[in-house]
Amino acid sequence: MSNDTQLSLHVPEPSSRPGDKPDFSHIEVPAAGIVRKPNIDCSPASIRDLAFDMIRVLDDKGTAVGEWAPEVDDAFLLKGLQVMLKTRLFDDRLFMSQRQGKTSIYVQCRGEEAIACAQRMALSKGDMCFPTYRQQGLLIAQDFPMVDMINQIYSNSKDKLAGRSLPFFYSERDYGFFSISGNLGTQFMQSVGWAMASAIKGDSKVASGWIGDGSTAESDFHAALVFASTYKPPVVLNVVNNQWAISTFQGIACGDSANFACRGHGFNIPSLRVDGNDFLAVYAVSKWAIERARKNLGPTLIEWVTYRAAAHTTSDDPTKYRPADEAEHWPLGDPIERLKDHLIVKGIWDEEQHQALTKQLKAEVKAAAKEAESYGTLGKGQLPATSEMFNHVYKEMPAHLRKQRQEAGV
Amino acid sequence: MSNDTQLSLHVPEPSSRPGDKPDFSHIEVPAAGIVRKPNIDCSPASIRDLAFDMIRVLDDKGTAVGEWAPEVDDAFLLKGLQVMLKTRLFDDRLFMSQRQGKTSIYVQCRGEEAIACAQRMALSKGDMCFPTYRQQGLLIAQDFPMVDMINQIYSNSKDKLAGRSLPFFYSERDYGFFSISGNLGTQFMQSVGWAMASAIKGDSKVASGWIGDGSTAESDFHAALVFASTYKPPVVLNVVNNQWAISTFQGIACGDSANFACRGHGFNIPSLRVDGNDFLAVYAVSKWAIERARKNLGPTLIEWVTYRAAAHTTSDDPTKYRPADEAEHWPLGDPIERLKDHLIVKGIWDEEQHQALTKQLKAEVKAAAKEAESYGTLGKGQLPATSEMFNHVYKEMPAHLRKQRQEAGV
Amino acid sequence: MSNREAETETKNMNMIEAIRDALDVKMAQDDNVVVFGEDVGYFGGVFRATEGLQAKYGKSRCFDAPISELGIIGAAIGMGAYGLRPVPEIQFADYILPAYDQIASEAARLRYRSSGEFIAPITIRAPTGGGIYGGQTHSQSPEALFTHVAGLKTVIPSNPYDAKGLLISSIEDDDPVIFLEPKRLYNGPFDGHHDKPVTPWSEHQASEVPEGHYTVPLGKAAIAREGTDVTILAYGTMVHVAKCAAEETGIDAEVIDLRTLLPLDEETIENSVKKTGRCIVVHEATKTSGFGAELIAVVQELCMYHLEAPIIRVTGWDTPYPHAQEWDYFPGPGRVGDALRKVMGE
Amino acid sequence: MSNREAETETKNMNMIEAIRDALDVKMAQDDNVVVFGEDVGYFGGVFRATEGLQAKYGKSRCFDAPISELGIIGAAIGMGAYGLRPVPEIQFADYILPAYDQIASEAARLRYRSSGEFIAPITIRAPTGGGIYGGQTHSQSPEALFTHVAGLKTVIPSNPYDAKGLLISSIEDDDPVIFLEPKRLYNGPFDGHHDKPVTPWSEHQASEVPEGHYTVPLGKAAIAREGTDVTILAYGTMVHVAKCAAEETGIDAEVIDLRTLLPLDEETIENSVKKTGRCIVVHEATKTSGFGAELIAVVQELCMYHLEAPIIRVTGWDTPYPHAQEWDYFPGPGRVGDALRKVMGE
Ligand SMILES: Cc1ncc(C[n+]2csc(CCOP(=O)(O)OP(=O)(O)O)c2C)c(N)n1
Ligand SMILES: Cc1ncc(C[n+]2csc(CCOP(=O)(O)OP(=O)(O)O)c2C)c(N)n1
Ligand SMILES: [Mg+2]
Ligand SMILES: [Mg+2]
Repeated sequence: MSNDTQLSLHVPEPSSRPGDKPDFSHIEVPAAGIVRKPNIDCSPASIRDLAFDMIRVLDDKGTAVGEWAPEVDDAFLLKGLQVMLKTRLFDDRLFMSQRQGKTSIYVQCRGEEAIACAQRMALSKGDMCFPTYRQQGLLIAQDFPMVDMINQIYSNSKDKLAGRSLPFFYSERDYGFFSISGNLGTQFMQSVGWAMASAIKGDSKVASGWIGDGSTAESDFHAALVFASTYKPPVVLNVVNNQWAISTFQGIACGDSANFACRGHGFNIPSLRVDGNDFLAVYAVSKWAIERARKNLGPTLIEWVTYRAAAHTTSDDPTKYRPADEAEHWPLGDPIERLKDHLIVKGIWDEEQHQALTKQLKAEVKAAAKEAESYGTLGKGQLPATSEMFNHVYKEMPAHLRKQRQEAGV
Repeated sequence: MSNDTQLSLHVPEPSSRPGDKPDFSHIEVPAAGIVRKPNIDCSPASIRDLAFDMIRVLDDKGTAVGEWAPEVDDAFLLKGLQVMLKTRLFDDRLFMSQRQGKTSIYVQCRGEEAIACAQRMALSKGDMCFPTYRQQGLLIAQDFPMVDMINQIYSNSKDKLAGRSLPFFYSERDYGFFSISGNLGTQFMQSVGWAMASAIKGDSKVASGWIGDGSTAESDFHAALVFASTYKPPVVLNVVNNQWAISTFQGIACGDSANFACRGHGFNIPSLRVDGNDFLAVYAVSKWAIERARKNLGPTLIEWVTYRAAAHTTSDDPTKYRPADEAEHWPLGDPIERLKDHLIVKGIWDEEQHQALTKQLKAEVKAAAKEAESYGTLGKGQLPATSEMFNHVYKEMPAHLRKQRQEAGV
Repeated sequence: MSNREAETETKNMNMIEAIRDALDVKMAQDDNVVVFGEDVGYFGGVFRATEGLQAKYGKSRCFDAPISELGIIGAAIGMGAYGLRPVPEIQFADYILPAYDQIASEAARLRYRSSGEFIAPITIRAPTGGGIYGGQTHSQSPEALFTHVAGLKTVIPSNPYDAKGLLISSIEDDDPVIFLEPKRLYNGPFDGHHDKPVTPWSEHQASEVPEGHYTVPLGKAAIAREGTDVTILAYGTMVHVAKCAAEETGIDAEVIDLRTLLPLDEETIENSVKKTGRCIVVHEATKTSGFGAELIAVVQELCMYHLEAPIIRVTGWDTPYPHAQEWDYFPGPGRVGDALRKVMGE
Repeated sequence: MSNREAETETKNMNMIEAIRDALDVKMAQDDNVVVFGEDVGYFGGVFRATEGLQAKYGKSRCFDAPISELGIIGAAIGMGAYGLRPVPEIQFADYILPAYDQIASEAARLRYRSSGEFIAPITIRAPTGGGIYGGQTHSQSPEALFTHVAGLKTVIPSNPYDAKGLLISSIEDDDPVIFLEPKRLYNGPFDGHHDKPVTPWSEHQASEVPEGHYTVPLGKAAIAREGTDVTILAYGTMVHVAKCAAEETGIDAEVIDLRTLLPLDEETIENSVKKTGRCIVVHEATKTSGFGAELIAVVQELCMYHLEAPIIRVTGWDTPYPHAQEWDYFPGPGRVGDALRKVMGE
């Protein structure tokens, strides 16, 4: 071993840090429309290349091009724009509310609106999503009452979860929205279990699992792929690669040369990599995967390439670890702007209408926030009962807990 | 959703069950020598096909063919044969010992001897293996004193582990053999940590991690690949696919169409699939991976295709879940027979010598077993002190444990 | 103590048979009940608890799982949220730890997090305890890791009758239940005398198990032996060890078989200790922060003024479970007897 | 109590600064000490405990890890076996559970399994406890899950001086140490009065932290407040709450800051309880099977005949940690005061 190389630890680094010029040259952006659309019953091996490509539908001019361009009507497109915009305005408002002390923490999904909104629009009633904390679009896309979301965020007297849960940890069974957990990744495996149940019962319902780029390192991600590849249940496995996990860039989770879509290759699961800021691409690919699932053809893994344009949460200051202007250099643009451009190109939308819609939605959000505020905010005004703390630990409260509740005097 | 398919759960099944005719038609056996040997600094992407191939050196006639055929001298080959044979005879003996009540449990590696023996012969002193319970060959290939192994298996008065550990859970630091844990998979991740340490210290030592096909489903397997792909430490990641995990066939761990080598593709880790019953292939591929590691080129994942010819452990009866004669139909033959044939074809070995060697090794094993027996067997004869139970829980025994030892009166 | 639906035929069963029968009864009755785990499908489990169930109910209701305890429990949670009643098996309780996060952070809190909108009505079966020369990784008793987690119930039967009745109750319960089966009891009421042949279950009255459906309620202890001198709190294998120690010492101990550790039957404990004035606690798990600590805390809270001597714990030592020294580690009738004498002031 | 090497200069530090300083001292002294975890590299950790260390010691001694707690601890065990002294950070103690198997089955038993041939000299740092509106997943106190595991040591400091000295001791210890940092104390000696501004550490004498190397030994409790009426056993944040309750009730409680839960300083506990004759136990974790149960068991074993009243536990309720009801869950000075009055018979 005399003439051995001296070993050294390789620690991947992002392309730029505060003070540097943002650099996304490592992200290749192929032209829209060039990636082929395989049949839903294709063999995973036959589409391995699609994990290294990037499916895109909207080109730079705002036109929808290529085989993946979905057939959708104008109303659908307008709806897509509306719910994405609403999601963003909702986030803006709640971010402010947190700053004003109305809640303890808030998480925005700025820049990622297309993914949750378009996938939800591709799902059917009865399907179940297992989201992370950054998929509020799944509710908003269904016109879920914003006031109920805000009641939960404010932990107020009308919070359905009675203040027990962290803000934005919604649970909405009737809207196919599984209870959010703060523990990263766990719900990804659960989505596979839910899909297995649907298959066991001979049902036709599909599960949709969600996980972030950083969280793919968690064990649950692996377990999900193992079970999905073995039992082939009807599940869509979504990896939202927004480039960052708090201060840690995506290269720490995936090494600096692989990507997240190709994780599926080790499991013979069809795997696609998609422009996550392209509403039409998200919708089309989601449709494809959901149809596969519904036809008993099994799971699909999808990496949505996007960018977390805001801070990780209201507790985070991203200028500490990435260039302050990085978002502006993100090569896939902004999902709302891109769909808006498409609508304008199609001649069914204009700036004026957009301003009007923005104004209207802002007013809706504001009204919801005001109403929620009237039911209380965190620790102020009307609050959920203290005794609620003891409820729902078990179906029936056992004796020891009753004693404790008594001791607490509530 | 009216005309939906009714979903159903896909549960993979092995090709044959007790009563059926054994069927290995799903295992394609390519001709020896046809798979190319890439440079050690090749890009993982450039050798993706090698995960679906099977590297083989020894052909049906016993000749070593192709680019992977290693340059080794006769003494080396004879040594290889000797240690594999010794491993098998050791197993035979200890299996009997267990039946005679000299220990509680024993695990054979019958049919898999080539993998541990040849890889150990490719490693250097100072390198560290993180084995499972089925790599006794790692010790025997280094002429580790068998009597010490048996002392441990018998939990007798000379057991270095003083009866604390299960039989065959050796720990031999000086022989690069990490303490075995009964918890599947955990040591795979630890091997990556050890390799990271070697890299952090600018050392030149390599780690070798081991895991079974069934255990790749465990979380530790994923963590190991994540950390290995991120930090690129000097580690060889061995998956021993012996087709079975107790009663569960390998298809439950990998789905019925993927394999274990290709798990590396999701991580951009060079991944090879190899005939694990071919001593020369195991040696050559191990060398290649070890050299890569030592040259700071990072991890390699290897799937060794083999067959667990014996029961899972002495507690297991495989005729309950697979055809009793399945082993005889295993298409990759027996590793000892194949190397023996090669030596005979080379003209450096014959049946007579083989008989003589067998006899001699049997005698050595017997002598070691007899000697060990004189130091006691499980619960009989000389035993490790009862008080040993309290040792090595901590570096220094804390007060509460001293009190307990006192209470135990030992 | 039992809720038998009617006077039914009984059948002599050992503990494994009783458990298998419980699964069979529930699978027949409710097609939302599914059973899976490592080697539980075709083979029927390494302890044979699920033997025959795949053949009877099909591969999508009883099947082999990949070796991922995390995945097994995570899948069960998802299935439970869908509406099934999964009964996953963990091959040995020692191997439940890779699933600990899914159990403690997820199953236990799902109802709380969602105001009961999603629940985890799962029963996790796992063989527990030592006495089979299983060493560090096939002998542990992790119950205290579960009793500390709000939202879980923890059950440990000590005989075939209870095993079946408690397992049926657990499966029917809408909350997640950790169902630990003392593997040393599978084949007989082992009393700790490892050097003597174990009595078969057939000679024990609790092996007369009713056919069909019946339940033993969760949260209710049983008095395994009435006595007046001292109360022994025990569960699982230790119930038999404690009874044996009482017989051997001639100390008239009342042996309480807790059966469910959480929710704990404080009433039965309180009544007994107030009657006897003395208490010892026996378990196989390591001592420090074991469930015995909780029992002592409860007893001193409820009965402090009735106690005539400090409560003594007889437990596994605070070491990993050793292989060769198994019977020095195992809290057998000798050690329990010593504690009895000590607490009696003898 | 401390082993300071010589009379050195002190510096005023809050708890995070003291922890960072301990890491800095050890990294400078021993290049086998490496620090890693989620966001600990460039950014310096979400609580900033590792700020500046990557710049100072380089990327191979302080680096970001993938979000795999299992991987982080598994890697640390491998590194420890190689000969390093890893100090991994788990971002919140709530998130340590995915690594529980590597900790309890592997790190804790490696020495035992190998007769000391391989060891796991790792110190796992994790912020613990509630009081920051962190809800179910940023508030938990999992210490009892570790004190039950033979082979682990568990440490919880309550002030900057101890935090630095105990962390240095932990890093130098050859056994695996779970080092839980009460996050509510990072910026001040929080006494439970959440509605009042917290006193900064600079006004507390334990914020005078010696520069350079010193140790506070593991396994030794401290008397945080001397008193004669009743003993309060506490650790972490609860030390300050307990002192506050003593002041507010006027009951002359002796507050013992355990500092190390395992090995436990039974001597200090015994002496105090024998002196006062009464005892209460306070912790933030859920009650059942919490570390308080073990403390009661130990006290009743050692001091039963000196006790004039049952020991009372003041703890988090047996529910998940709620968000909005945080201050009803948190065992504040009011509840501790009630318990003091009760145990005094008032
Ligand atoms: C098990 C666990 N470990 C750590 C954390 C702390 N944490 C919260 S969010 C986060 C980053 C997640 O990044 P990613 O998965 O990329 O999702 P994103 O926030 O970008 O949407 C971390 C480390 C956690 N919540 N759970
Ligand atoms: C964490 C864990 N789960 C389950 C087991 C029980 N178990 C022991 S060996 C085994 C099968 C392992 O199969 P494989 O990984 O293919 O290795 P092989 O035995 O074939 O060498 C199982 C399930 C265990 N030891 N550890
Ligand atoms: Mg991210
Ligand atoms: Mg195998």
